[in-house]
Amino acid sequence: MLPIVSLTLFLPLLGAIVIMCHRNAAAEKVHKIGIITSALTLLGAIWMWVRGVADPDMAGKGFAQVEQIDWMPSIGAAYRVGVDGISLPLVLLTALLFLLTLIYSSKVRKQPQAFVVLMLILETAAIGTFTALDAILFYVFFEVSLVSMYFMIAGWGHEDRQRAAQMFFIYTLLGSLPLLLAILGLYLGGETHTFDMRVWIENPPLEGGAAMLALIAMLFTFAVKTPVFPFHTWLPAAHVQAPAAGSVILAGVMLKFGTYGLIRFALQMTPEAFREAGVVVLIFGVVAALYGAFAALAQTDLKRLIAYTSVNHMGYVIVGVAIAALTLDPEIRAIALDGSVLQMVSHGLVTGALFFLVGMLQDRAQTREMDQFGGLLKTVPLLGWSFVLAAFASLGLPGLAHFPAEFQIFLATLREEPWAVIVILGIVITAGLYLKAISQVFLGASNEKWKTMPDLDRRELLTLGPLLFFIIVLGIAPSWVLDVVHQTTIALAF
Amino acid sequence: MANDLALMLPEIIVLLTAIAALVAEMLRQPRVAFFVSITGLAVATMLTLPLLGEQATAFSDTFRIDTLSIWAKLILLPATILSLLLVRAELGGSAREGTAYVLIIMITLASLIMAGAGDTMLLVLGILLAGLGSFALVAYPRTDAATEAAMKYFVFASVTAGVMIFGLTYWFGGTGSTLLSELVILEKSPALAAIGFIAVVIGLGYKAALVPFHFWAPDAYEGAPVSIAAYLSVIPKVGAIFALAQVVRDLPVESAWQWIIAAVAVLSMTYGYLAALGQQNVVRLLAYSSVAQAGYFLLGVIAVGSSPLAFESLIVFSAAYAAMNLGAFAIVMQVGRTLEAFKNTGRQFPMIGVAMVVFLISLAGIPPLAGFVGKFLLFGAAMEAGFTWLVVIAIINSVLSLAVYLRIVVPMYQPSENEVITTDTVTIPLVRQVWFAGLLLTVLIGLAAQFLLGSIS
Amino acid sequence: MSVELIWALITGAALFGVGIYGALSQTNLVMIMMGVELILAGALINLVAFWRYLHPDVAAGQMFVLIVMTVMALEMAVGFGVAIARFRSKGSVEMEEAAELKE
Amino acid sequence: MITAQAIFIGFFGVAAVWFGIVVFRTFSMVRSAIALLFSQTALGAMFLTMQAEFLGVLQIMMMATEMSIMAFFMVMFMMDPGGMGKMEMTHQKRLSWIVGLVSFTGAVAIAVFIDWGPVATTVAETAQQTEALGLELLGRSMLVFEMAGVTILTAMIAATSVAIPPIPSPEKIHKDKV
Amino acid sequence: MISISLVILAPLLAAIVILCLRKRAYVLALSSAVISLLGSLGLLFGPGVELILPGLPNMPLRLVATPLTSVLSTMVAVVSTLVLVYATGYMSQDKEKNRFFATLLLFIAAMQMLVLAGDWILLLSAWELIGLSSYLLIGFWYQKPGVKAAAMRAFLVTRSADLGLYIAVFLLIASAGSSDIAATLNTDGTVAIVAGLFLLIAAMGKSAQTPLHDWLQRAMAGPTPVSALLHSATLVAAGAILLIRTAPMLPPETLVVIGIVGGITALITGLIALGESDLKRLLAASTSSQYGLMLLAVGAGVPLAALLHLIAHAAIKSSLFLGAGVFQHSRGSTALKDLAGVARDQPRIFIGFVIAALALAGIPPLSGFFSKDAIIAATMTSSHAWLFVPLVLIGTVLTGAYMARALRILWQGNAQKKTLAGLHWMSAGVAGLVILLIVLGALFPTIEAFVAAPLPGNMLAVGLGLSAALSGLLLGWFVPVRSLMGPLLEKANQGFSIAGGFDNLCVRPVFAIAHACEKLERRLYTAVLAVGKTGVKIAHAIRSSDEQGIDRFIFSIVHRTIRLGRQARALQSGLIHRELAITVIVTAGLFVITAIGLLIY
Repeated sequence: MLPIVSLTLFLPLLGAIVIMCHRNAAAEKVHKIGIITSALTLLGAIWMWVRGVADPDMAGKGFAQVEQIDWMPSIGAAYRVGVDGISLPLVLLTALLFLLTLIYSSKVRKQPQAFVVLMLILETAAIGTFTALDAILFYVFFEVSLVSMYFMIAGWGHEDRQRAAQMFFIYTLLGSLPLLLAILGLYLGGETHTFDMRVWIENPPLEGGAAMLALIAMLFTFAVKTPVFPFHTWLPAAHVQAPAAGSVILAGVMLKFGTYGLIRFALQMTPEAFREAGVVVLIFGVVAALYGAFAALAQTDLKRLIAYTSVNHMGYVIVGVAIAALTLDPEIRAIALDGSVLQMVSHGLVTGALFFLVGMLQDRAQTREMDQFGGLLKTVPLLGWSFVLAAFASLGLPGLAHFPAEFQIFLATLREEPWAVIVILGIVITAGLYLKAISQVFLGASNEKWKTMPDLDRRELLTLGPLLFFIIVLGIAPSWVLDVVHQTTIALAF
Repeated sequence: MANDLALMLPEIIVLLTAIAALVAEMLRQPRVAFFVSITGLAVATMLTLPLLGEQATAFSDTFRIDTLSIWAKLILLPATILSLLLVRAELGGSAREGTAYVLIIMITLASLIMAGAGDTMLLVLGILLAGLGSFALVAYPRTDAATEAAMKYFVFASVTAGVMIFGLTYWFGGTGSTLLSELVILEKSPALAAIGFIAVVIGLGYKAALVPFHFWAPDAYEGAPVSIAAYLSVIPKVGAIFALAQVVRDLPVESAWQWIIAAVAVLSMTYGYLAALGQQNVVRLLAYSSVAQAGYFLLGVIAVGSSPLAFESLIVFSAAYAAMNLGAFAIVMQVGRTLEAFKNTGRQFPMIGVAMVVFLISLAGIPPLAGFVGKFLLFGAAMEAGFTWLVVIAIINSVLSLAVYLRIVVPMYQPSENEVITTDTVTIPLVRQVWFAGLLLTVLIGLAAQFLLGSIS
Repeated sequence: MSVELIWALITGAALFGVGIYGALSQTNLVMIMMGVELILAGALINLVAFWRYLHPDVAAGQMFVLIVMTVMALEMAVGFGVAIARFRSKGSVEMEEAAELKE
Repeated sequence: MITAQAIFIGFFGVAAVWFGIVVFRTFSMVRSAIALLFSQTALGAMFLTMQAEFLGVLQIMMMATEMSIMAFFMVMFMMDPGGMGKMEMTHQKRLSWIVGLVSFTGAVAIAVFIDWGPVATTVAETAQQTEALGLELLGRSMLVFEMAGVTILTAMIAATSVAIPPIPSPEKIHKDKV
Repeated sequence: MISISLVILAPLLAAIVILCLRKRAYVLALSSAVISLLGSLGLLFGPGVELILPGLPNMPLRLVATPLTSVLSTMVAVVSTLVLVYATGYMSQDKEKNRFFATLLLFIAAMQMLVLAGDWILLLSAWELIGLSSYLLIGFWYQKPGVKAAAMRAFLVTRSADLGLYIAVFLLIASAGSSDIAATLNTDGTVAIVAGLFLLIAAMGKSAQTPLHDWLQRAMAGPTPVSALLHSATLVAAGAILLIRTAPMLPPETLVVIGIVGGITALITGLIALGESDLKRLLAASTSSQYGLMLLAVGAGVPLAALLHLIAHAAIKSSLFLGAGVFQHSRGSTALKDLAGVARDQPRIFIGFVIAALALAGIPPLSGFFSKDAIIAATMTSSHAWLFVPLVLIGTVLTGAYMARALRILWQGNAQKKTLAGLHWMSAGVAGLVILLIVLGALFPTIEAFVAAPLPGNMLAVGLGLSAALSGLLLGWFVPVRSLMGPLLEKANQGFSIAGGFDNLCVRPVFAIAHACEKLERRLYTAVLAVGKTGVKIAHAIRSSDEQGIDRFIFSIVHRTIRLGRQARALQSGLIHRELAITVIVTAGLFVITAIGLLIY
């Protein structure tokens, strides 16, 4: 058996090393290497997908495609990677988004080498975070992504980037250290001292007060990362200052670390404590979803608006996970988790597309203020219609990516905690804010200033096309992803 | 006796190396002294390898050949070699440069002796020996700053050593022995054990630059040549920390020694980073950072006896610390002592930039670098010993530390107003080798920590 | 309990106290060194008293005394070395004048 | 019960402490050095009283040499060789005084309140003591002894290297020429 | 199987092909509509089919062809085909007709999906998709002033009401454990009441029932075929269709509410229509009113009556709209005062318009007569007849009145001859629909038999209905509207908006919350800081950082830490005795800690 997971995981790193070795390569060449590497990575991810998550030894339970090498056996840490139905879709998403981002960024001429190297390192870190089955390994990748993102924002961001980068860094580092504490707690709590996440999932090592403390630490970490109100303020700042590529990765991939961690760590490793605290988390999720939607409605900056809708969408995921923690009915749990995972994937696709579009708009107009635009649908129809499509996907229109996910989350919510279904108000508010944005930017009379704005070029189409395609495909036939997810979620038992 | 000598062979080789270097210096052959030193230390390192796994004592229990002392050799001897390269690069060609080599090797010997001390007298002598050499090294340039630094260093050292010796007399009174292994007797009079232990903390704390015994450190590092500062911030510190671990091994828990260690750890971590936050001088900044890092070491010391991770964490972190701190100092040597000098270096010299960033984020404890693995183990050890609150404080300080280290990183990538290439930043071959080695080790210890861990247990 | 031991220990304590006072209050490097000498003298008397009245058959006690004496002598020696170097560069060994290195 | 030994200890102890105090109360370093010498000698006498003859003699001899060296240095570094100007050589006296007093009290408390266990009344003969010390030196404490030797060597190197006048480095000479 | 997929896929594929090819839009559109129509006819005459598609885990998507759904499907197909025929002419001059046809086809596909949906998820999807396509269609001329607001309004109102559908669907799935509509129809008890009420909310939104009727009139900003298709036969119909399909499950408690809502809507929107000064807006209000009547029928417990009226109304209102569209082309406006006499420009179209208007009013033998009859009869059988019957009758009178008024205004005035492009296409469309509305009445018994549901017959109802319709027509023709409505006219022109209507009740509060959130965002941590504002130092820290909100908090922590650092550095005085003193003092602290520790052990 080829170690596909590891190959996929380290391919980008290899590409980064290759680029670093070509010290004086031209920008085009550097970008070409980057794109080829990430394309190969995507192939690897697809191969992983084809192999599937059904582990013959475990009767569909647990993780498949596990690859393991001893790392620090004396403390029970090892290099362990593998996937299950929750992580595999995210890996695929990551690989796709990175490829597209690199294609989109192929115009970057400001230190292209460093940029591509950083992107590729980030890709390895992201895939690593999703595939790691060892807590230390997970933490390592988690933090590496943080550092690379810091340099990404600080190096290629907009006006006020240093401050935003610092903010991002302090916030998320402050957030991630409690996770370390929780990991240590889990490590020391278990009978056998190991960092194997599978063991922790199989037999949650902590119980009672200790489990609750560990859970609180983890919740804090993932709440900052996701982000949940009131820990979200780094997000708009970082997004507004980050380059388009950074925003796409940040929103499309890195926000998922929070919710993925929430499922993988909080839910699977301290299920009892999570059940006790579930209502609180649920309230946080509901508040985050509504708050994000309302806050987005009040924005005038297009990028900030999209950033805030991320708070909203990730709020739904939190709600889903909380419901999965609260419920005792495996069917509801499966529905809630299916919805949450699918929501992560679709959010990656949709928000990715939206950030790309805003980036393209900003490249053309050098502004993101919505009232500066108007009637762009006439001037740049392709860009405009792409935005409309992505926006409608984002507001949860059926037939587009978010609908099946949100549907399942809401359905599970109603079945478990009917009051929490007020979160559904969010979809109306997002509808309102997107329509407002569309009508301000794209509808109405054309603004003279932008008469000569060029429409999408080939590179941009190549970036957007696949995303829009998958947005529709996922909306019409979510089952090709959901089947994979469902295999895992239905087998969860705690 | 012969067996004892065999067990202490590395130390003996180190001593002989020093003497050979001294002879070469007396013959006015500093180059020879340098090469003799390097070779001798390398040989001593080689000769340590067969000892791995040995658990013994030499000379009637006065010296311990155990995990800590063997690994002290394996870490400190190569670190000394790297320091010697730095010293050669900075002081090479000056008068009496060979003396510096001799003193450095002697200090290393003292640190090794401390790390394996099984007897309070050896502890005293180790601190003294390390101190005596250090004053001379700090005063080496003979500038006002250097002599002032040496003088302060001396005053601090002699007072703390005096207090420590005075306190240790009570241990003798209580146990009737100078051996550390006899400290178990003090179970019945924990107050006596505690008093003696505070004295030890004062003595070793000064050597390891722990708050509140650290005041000499920033001044001494600033007054001394950078290479000497690099050396002093690593080798004697690790030796002293290991000595502390040797002491607490046999100390009864009732003496509340863990409380003292915890208090000092909190003070060191917090004060070190707080004070580092406002520094403009990179050497001072690193000095304070080394104060804080010493506090982190104590997380491992506190777990001695209650967690199997204690020794492992101490060893891994000291290896990591040696690599990254020497690397960072090497880069300071190359770039300059002020933050101003660091402006834009990241853009002009990408490799130096990358290396410095790696050292600094490793010092801050960000994975997957050496500093992370070390700190992770330290945290685990302290938590297993029941000091979760201490770990929480350490973690909060880690955030603070990041702000400290970012102070260097940020200007490195900030375009300076005048994009003049500072031509005086020339690559010095020896220094480059050192930071390159440091870089390699920092990354390798992070990724292949098992090599260390596996050999430790 | 023996009066001799107590008296000797009190003497040691007094010397220690005086030494600490000296080390903290003196402005001159050499005077500080004298304070340290007194601290160590206190340690010496403690050690000898402990040896004599508690562990007369432990030769290590006497050994420790020898070591402390060595420490005293060596610290003096190097202390004077440092003092000379300082004197050469600055012309004084006053501690108050040595405050160039600070924040 | 107060024995002759106790009286002697008390007497020499008071002397040692008194001279110790005098060290910091004179205004001349030479006088300070001499006071210190007396203090240390009183200490040596105490050793003799406590039947540690070898140590006592050693103490007196070593301190005599050491203090005379110190006196030389006094002359070298003194600002006011005669001590006539009554110049102030102290600072933060109040704090130092408190700290000194507290240290003293603490140490006395330790001496008084700690249960030191049974007291030995007799000790071995001087010759046997010395023999035992010799065996200790070359037996159990061999390593300590050797370390002390190494330390002395290092101290010599260190002291010499800081004390000898700085030689301008060859580079510097070269630079000066240019 | 094939026909059921043809019905939906044909328009969908055609839409995609049109978008890709960007030419021959109307050919493709028409042919796909015909194919779709054939498909639905196939369903109508073929056996019942159920197509199961993969969907969510354990919740597959289903398309079903039951008698009810295939009748509705046929209706949609027929109306849409004729509207497309009309649109071919209507849009012949528009540059963006590709987009128009594509969107329209998308809409048709979605509508067919809604009609044929056999499970809730698909129904919900279709429901929302027609919302989207109506948004796109209403906003088709997005550069015109007012259009984007209208489109937004339409989408937002319906989407808000859709929440009702979401919740109802969740409730039904949760209680039945399946997303199959047929399976959920067995629901009863409280769930059924609650779910029924939520379904009603959804239906009210889509069918523009009071108080959510406002958007429909504004939506007239779109092209006329759009109005004809969306706001008569399809989009608005969705609400009624939803209730008709779920009628078996609705408990009496819910039915009453439905009936009352329908009745009130019929009344209020009827009055609005009567007072309206714009032809298209009049028709739109009339649509609401007619759907109110349908809801009354559902509320009375005879969904079949509603179904019949739905079908009849589809044909009638489409032809009215299409006629209005021709008038609009002719005069370049839809305001009634501009349209005075337009009947004389387009006499043939006007004849069709008159027939349709009469049908709507309920004059035999046109289809509207039969369906309205059925509704009146239905309400008379209801246990709440005392409430429902008067409402229906008033609704019928109002219908007659506003149609008569419109006809009068169109007739009285001078002709302005003008040739219109694509008139024959438009006429064809109108003609088809008029023929349909004439013959439909005859088909009703067949439909009754096909759907296999009894319809209460009542001669009294026929009499009442007829007299109401006639009196309405007479009133409308002869009595000026001002004297007819009196003080109500003013209110009607404002759309009977209560307390500022939708804008004040919903939009403003939502934005207020949004701005409050934004403000909170900025204030939140200023407040947190204020709590901890213990001294001038911290206040200074706040002042010195000019950043707002939480960032300010973070940065003020940073500042405070740096200040602490500076203080820490100040300890490092460079004077060794001071430093030693600090050491001593801290060491004393260590002793204290040790003492405490010793005491504890």
